[in-house]
Amino acid sequence: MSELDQLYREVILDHYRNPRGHGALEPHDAHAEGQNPLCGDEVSIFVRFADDGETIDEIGFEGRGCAISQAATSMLTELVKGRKAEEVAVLPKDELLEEIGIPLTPIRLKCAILGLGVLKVALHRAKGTPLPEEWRTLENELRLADD
Amino acid sequence: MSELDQLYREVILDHYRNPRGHGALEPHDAHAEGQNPLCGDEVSIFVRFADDGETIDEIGFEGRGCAISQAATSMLTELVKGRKAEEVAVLPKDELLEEIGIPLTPIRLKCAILGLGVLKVALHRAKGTPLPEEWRTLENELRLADD
Amino acid sequence: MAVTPATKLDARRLRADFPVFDELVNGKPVAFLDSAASTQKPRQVLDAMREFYEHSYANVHRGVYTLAERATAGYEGAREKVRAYVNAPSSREVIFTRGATEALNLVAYAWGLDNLGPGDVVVITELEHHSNFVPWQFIAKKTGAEFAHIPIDDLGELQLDALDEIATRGNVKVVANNLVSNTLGTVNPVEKLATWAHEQGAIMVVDAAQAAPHRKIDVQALGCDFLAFSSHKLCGPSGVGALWGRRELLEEMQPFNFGGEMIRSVALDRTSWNELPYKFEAGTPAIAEAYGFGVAIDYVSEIGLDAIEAHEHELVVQAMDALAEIPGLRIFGPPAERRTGIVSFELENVHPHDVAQILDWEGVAVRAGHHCTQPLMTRLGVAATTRASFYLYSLPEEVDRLVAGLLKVRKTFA
Amino acid sequence: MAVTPATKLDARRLRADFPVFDELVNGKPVAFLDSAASTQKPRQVLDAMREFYEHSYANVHRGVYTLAERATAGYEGAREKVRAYVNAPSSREVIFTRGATEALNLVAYAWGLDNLGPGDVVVITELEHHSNFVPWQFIAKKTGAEFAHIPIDDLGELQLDALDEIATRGNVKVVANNLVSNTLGTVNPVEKLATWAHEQGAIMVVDAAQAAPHRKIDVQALGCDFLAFSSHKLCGPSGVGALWGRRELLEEMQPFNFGGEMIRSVALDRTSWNELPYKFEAGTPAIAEAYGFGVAIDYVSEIGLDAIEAHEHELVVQAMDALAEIPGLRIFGPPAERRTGIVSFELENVHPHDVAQILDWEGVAVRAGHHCTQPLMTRLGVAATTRASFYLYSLPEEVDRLVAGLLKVRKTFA
Ligand SMILES: Cc1ncc(COP(=O)(O)O)c(C=O)c1O
Ligand SMILES: Cc1ncc(COP(=O)(O)O)c(C=O)c1O
Repeated sequence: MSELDQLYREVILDHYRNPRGHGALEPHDAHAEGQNPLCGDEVSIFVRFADDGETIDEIGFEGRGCAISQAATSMLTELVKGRKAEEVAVLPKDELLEEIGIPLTPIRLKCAILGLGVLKVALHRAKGTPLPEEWRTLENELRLADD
Repeated sequence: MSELDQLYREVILDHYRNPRGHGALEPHDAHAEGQNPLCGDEVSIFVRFADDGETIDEIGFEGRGCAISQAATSMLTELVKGRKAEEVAVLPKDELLEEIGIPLTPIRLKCAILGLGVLKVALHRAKGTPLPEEWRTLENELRLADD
Repeated sequence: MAVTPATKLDARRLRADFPVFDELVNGKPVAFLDSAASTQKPRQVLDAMREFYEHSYANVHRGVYTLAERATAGYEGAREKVRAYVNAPSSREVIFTRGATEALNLVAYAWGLDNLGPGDVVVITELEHHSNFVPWQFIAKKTGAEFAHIPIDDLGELQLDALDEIATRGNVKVVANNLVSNTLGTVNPVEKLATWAHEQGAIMVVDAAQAAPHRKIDVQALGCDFLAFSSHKLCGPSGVGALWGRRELLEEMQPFNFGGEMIRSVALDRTSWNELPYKFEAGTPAIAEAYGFGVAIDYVSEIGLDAIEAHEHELVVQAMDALAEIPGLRIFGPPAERRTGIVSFELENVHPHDVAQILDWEGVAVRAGHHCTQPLMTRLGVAATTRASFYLYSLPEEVDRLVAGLLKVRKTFA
Repeated sequence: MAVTPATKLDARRLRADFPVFDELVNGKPVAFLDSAASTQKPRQVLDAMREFYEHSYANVHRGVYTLAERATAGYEGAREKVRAYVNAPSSREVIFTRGATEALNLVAYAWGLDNLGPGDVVVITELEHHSNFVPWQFIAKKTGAEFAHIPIDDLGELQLDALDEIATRGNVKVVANNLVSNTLGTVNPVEKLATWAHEQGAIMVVDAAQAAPHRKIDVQALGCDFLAFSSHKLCGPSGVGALWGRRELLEEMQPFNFGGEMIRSVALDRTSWNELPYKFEAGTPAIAEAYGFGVAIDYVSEIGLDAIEAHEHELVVQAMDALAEIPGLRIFGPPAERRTGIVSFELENVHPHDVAQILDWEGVAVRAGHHCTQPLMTRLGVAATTRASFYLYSLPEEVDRLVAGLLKVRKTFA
């Protein structure tokens, strides 16, 4: 599996070591935290909107945990910056998984989508819209709603 | 298995249909009752000693249940009549089982030895001696001690 | 039953799947008429479990490595199969247990201990299996709730007239009933009971141990709140079964067993629970057995539950007709139209254990006893019955052998 | 360990018994170093279970016919094997459960609910597995008893000095401890604790899940009152385990689960319990699994527990020596002399799940996580560790592959 290995090193490790958008944003327009009890991964995400109140102008995160969870959250910040909150709130997880690019077993999948789940909770909370069913399940598993 | 079948019919059924020593004895010198919860078999045994206070002079039983339990108890009364209480109190169960003569699976074995267990309890009680360990276990299983 | 299955099952062909039928018992091929106690297992299930142990076995959950991922996928795949089998809304509502008994205890403890008290009424029926009777009797006593039963009539059918009176005794909080009686084969009016239970504000607990292997189950159509059944009565391995429960109820409940996998976090002073269904699956589960259970569900589903039901119905009609001809034989329970493939009977002046013993010498395996339904035995006025029960692999000539055997018993004891 | 086994085991030869070792994971033969979570199964066990299902399967107890007799004999034969394996006085004291977890819950519920109350103290240790921790925490809370723990030192060894203080807190009623820690491999001083427990008038509950597969167990020599372990960690099938309990205690206890087989008589108003051990085995048990458990006990016993212990000791010495050379790697727990074949460690700056993931790509299966010992993790100041664990089939070159894999992990994350 040396290709996979390669990818792990190159894509994931780069983001793991040099997370983009690292750090809390104060003040912020949207915020949420989440944990993956399995790995003990923790992610906290902060969003600031542009003047239109819709576009994600700045996004920052803090966290700790396995390389997958932290790297995926870092990649996520790149993926969503400049996009509309409405659009990101329903972003299919496959879009992020494609970006990550390595095959993930169900157990590691949860690490990978932790950040996305937290971001969705943050956006839906800020907009007062309900989290879609699929993520409500994850909300429980990943403790997305815990503050 | 037609030999077994034969035996079932001949030995067991004869005792089942025409139980020897059937009926309660009043007055009596020793008495006990027992049940086999498995088949719902019930046996109640009464003993009268000869003048020496040792020899089983008369023995009677009442009961209901499967053919094995009732026939075995009937055979038992024939086996022990005229013998000393002391001796019968330690009678090995194999002696009775030989008499019965058909192979018994563990589950039917309990039917077969119910009467013997009840008789032992009656004799030990009358003599004030403790029931041997092996039978104490059965005492529980077969509810020998219930009055 | 007005069921016309798409495809009739071919029991003779299916038997080839069951290695046990090559077995001779007392020199005769075994006529296994005790499937209500536990069924035999097809090669498909045994092969799949073996495969699983040889290529995909490890402890489930939390394992990052390949074997653990495979094992987890197999185990969770089985959960999805159980969900589909009973048409549950979500596989998170499916909990693996040792069997129906543990499933029912789980509900009695984890729901009952916190929701019952003096003034409340727990309602069971006179024909419950001990597994859906004694746990409720215990929890009712422990919590001070009243323990009431729905009586049956002489054919073994529930007397629903009694419900009004029962409702006057307090707050009815639980109604527990088997969908099919393991002793009489009666198909019970669970939908009606569920409606009544909900009118009372009670939960409806269904013991489907004898139903799930033999007829289509739809928990949503039944309208129940919990439903329990076992793998071993459904061509699957022993040691596993399932509880389905309504999510809202499961989420409110405390866990039953405590240990590995069912917690979210443990500290010396405080512990919080994992999400459903793991909250209720403490410790290493019956991993390969759950997997085998799933394969058994596939096996049975492929044959088709309508076909199984129709096949058993034919056999029970044949059996009841033939048994009715035997002098001194009394059949318990309702007519064939209102029962599954189960017939309990007594033969005048012969103890059921003697019946079963002599039948065994003829290679016919039936069960004798109270079938874990002592209150029902009391109601029927007997200590025990002899019971024959059928499954997808049962043949008409096995019924003939049963009848011939019984005639021999009669002759022996004449 | 000064054990000189009569015959040294030949792991390479034994591996031929385990079909899974023919398996390639990610193109490489699997180095299965997660036996503490669950072991692989030898052909002997799988063959025997298959045989059992094909020739001797039926529901156990009460059945009069031949298949039921065979099944019962197989099931009860396994009980006797468990008895002999732990040197229990009587097989009536051996109860089959789903595993160690259920066994410990049984004691916590069935003994604890009736014997604990305010003023009483339940004592566990800081290195308990959740299965011997959370049930006691729950029952202590439910009954108002105090929940106290014996702390450990930095090497993970119990600080028995704390006992005096604990004794001042109330009536010590239960002491519960694992004989071997599943995270650290520590062999705990259970005999001493049992003596102390009895001085306090308490019962001693031993979790032998990690001990029974790896070293000789003698419940009489340990002086304990209850002992629990699982089949699946001992070359046997999943879904079954055993509880041994002292007869006097078991006899006084109420049952835990209720249902078929565990009752003597049931009536609408009153129910009485069956004798030991059936009182505690409600419902259809894990029949074929218990039988397979017995065969696994035979398998392990024939190899010899002294030989197994010595073999694992060699591997753990090799592993600890090699791991100590890896920069940034920290091993938890006591020196090899005071542990079984388990090594937990952390690698600086690399999350254990990433370690396990990369090792899996090398075909090395290890476990990463809290190993169901969160209080211990808290004490060690980590969220998770990586754990390698050995069994009778483990090879020195698998330790080499672990070490090579870890060097690769370090390079990847450098
Ligand atoms: C020390 C210890 N106790 C208890 C258990 C629980 O065993 P099981 O999951 O088989 O019930 C385990 C295994 O996970 C263990 O390692
Ligand atoms: C109606 C009914 N309920 C419950 C059970 C208990 O099932 P198990 O013994 O598999 O737990 C049975 C089977 O014995 C049954 O027939």
